[in-house]
Amino acid sequence: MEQAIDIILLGFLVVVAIAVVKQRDLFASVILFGIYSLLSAAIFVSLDAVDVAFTEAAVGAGISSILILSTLALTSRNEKPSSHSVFLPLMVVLVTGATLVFGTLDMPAFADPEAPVHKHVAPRYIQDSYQEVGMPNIVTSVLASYRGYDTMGEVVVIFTAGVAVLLLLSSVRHKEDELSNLTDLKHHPILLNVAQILIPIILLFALYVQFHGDYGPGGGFQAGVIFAAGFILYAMIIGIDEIRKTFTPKYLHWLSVTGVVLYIGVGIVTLLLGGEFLNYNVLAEEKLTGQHWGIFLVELGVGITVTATMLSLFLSFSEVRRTP
Amino acid sequence: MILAITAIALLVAMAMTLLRAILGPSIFDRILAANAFGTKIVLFLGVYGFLTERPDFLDIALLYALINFITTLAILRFFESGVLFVKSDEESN
Amino acid sequence: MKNSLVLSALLALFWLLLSGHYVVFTLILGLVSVVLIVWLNHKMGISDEHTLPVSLLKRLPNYWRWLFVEIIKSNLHVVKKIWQPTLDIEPQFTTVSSPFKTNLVKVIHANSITLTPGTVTVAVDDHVLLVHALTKQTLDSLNSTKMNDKLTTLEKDL
Amino acid sequence: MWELFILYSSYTLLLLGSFLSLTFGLGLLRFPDFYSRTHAAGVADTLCAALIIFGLSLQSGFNLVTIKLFLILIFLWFTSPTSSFTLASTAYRSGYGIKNNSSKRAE
Repeated sequence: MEQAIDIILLGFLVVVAIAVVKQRDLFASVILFGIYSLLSAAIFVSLDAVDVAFTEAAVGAGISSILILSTLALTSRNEKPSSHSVFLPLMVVLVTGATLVFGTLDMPAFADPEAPVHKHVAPRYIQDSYQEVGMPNIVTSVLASYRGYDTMGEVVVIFTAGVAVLLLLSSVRHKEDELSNLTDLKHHPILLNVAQILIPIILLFALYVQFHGDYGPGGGFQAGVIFAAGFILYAMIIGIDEIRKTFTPKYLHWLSVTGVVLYIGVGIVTLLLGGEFLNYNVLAEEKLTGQHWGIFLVELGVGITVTATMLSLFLSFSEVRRTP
Repeated sequence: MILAITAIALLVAMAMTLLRAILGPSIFDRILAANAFGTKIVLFLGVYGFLTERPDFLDIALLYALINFITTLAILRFFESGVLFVKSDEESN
Repeated sequence: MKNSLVLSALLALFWLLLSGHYVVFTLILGLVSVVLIVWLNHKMGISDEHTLPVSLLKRLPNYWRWLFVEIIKSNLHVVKKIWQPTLDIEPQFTTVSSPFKTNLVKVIHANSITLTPGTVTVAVDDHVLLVHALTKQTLDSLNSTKMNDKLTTLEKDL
Repeated sequence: MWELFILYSSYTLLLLGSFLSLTFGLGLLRFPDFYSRTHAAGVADTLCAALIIFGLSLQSGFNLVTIKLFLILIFLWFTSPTSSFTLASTAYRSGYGIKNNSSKRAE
């Protein structure tokens, strides 16, 4: 039964993917891409990867379509017909694909318990993480404690990507009077009222996700995206200028640095206390308390950086005018 | 058993919605379909959670119910600003 | 001030219903979160006492009960139309008067019309809603004064 | 006896909900124009969602899961008419599908 559902969902995914590629109207592609993301979240759920599904849901429903739409507003709506022949790219894709498929022949069967990946560190995570880290949600233990280095890298990547996009956009920014203030939707009474009720709820939900990563799916990445989505809703309906009063660009940049510094700071403190970098055991007398605090602070850093980066991306996209 | 039937009915409805999203013809039909697809996914996640006896997936459904409409608003906003609708094509009549 | 208190209470309730982990640390985090959101709400002017007045909150359940029955009725109508072998619909635009003083009740009116299948609000003007109706019958149900009466009771001394 | 009653009620609600979701899909494909199709989507967003969620909550007993299910329904009923309205009004303002009268806007 579950396998049948997996296959059906994957089939949908293929259909949507083909439709996205075939579509010349980029706006329609964005819409179809939204469906693609909904489907991937459902597939992740059915594969039991609830944390990944949560991330996909938050990013897909809240941020990605909006950022793609913002980008689209800077370019043109229709895809230019390709002028060169499709033969060479097709061959490259076919050869690469064939190589990859050939590679899968050596891989162990799907869900094979004897596969090497299940023999390496996974048993330790599953059997010992509760004693060693004390979190019911193993994914959080792995993400924030065992593989804290990787996650730190990811946060730095998000930060760097944010900085890069801001730099790129600043070079096409126009003079102050030319800035297009995309209309805010304040004059729609329905939208205004519903948003006024929903924004506090969305923000609180984001904090719930941030602080319950220990128990269930959730954590800094998802929470940051949802928090940013709440503010983006605010910016779209109540106004960009209003949100700038609270979140000036400088303040946002400062916030996204704070998150990274908080993460690295935890690592430095553990070094000073005589442990290894990001070994939270030394943070408190009790080993598990130390782990708990370490993960809490690190996730908080992730959440702050993600929120600030996403929000400043959205705001700077809204400032740039389409080049005529 | 009944849960499985519900899940399959939702999948069939998703397939129909998908067809509408691909066929169009206008951009509004596609957005409508994408939106309805979101509702279907919310319900599907709920049913799937019960089918596999792990209802803690509900948080994801809750998240979709809360923020799936943000994209629609974004579309309206870009429409109001006139950036995305300047080039009207097949659906302009 | 009153608005902030009501909002804090609602948000705290929301947190408790979501959380399911009632240990000291999570409860403190919940408290901090609620305070943070209420502060942001105040600072950024997200919602005010007009967004969701307490007196309305008391009357809403009654209205919702009535609306739910309406939703079932109109659903049956649309479902019948969808399964009919020959498609028998007369889609058309029409206007409905919405003589309410407060924005909120006007919003509830517009959203109630959209929530009952067969009618969708298309535009909101000062005292008129533009509605798209699927059939003649849904059109008639729109023009009956029932919903307006209910909403007038809802709006009383708001 | 009571439990059996609850179980069968839940099954009935779920089956009705499944039927409505199929109805919605059919309506979405069958109706001739965009504005009519929004009515079909209304069926899925309101009664179909309610039936399925009521059916599920009967199975879970009364606990936090039930409350989360109801929260989902409340939020759906908040957001879905809003997005339907947004979409329909965007289409109307762009002049889409208003053939017979003079109010067509050339944009």
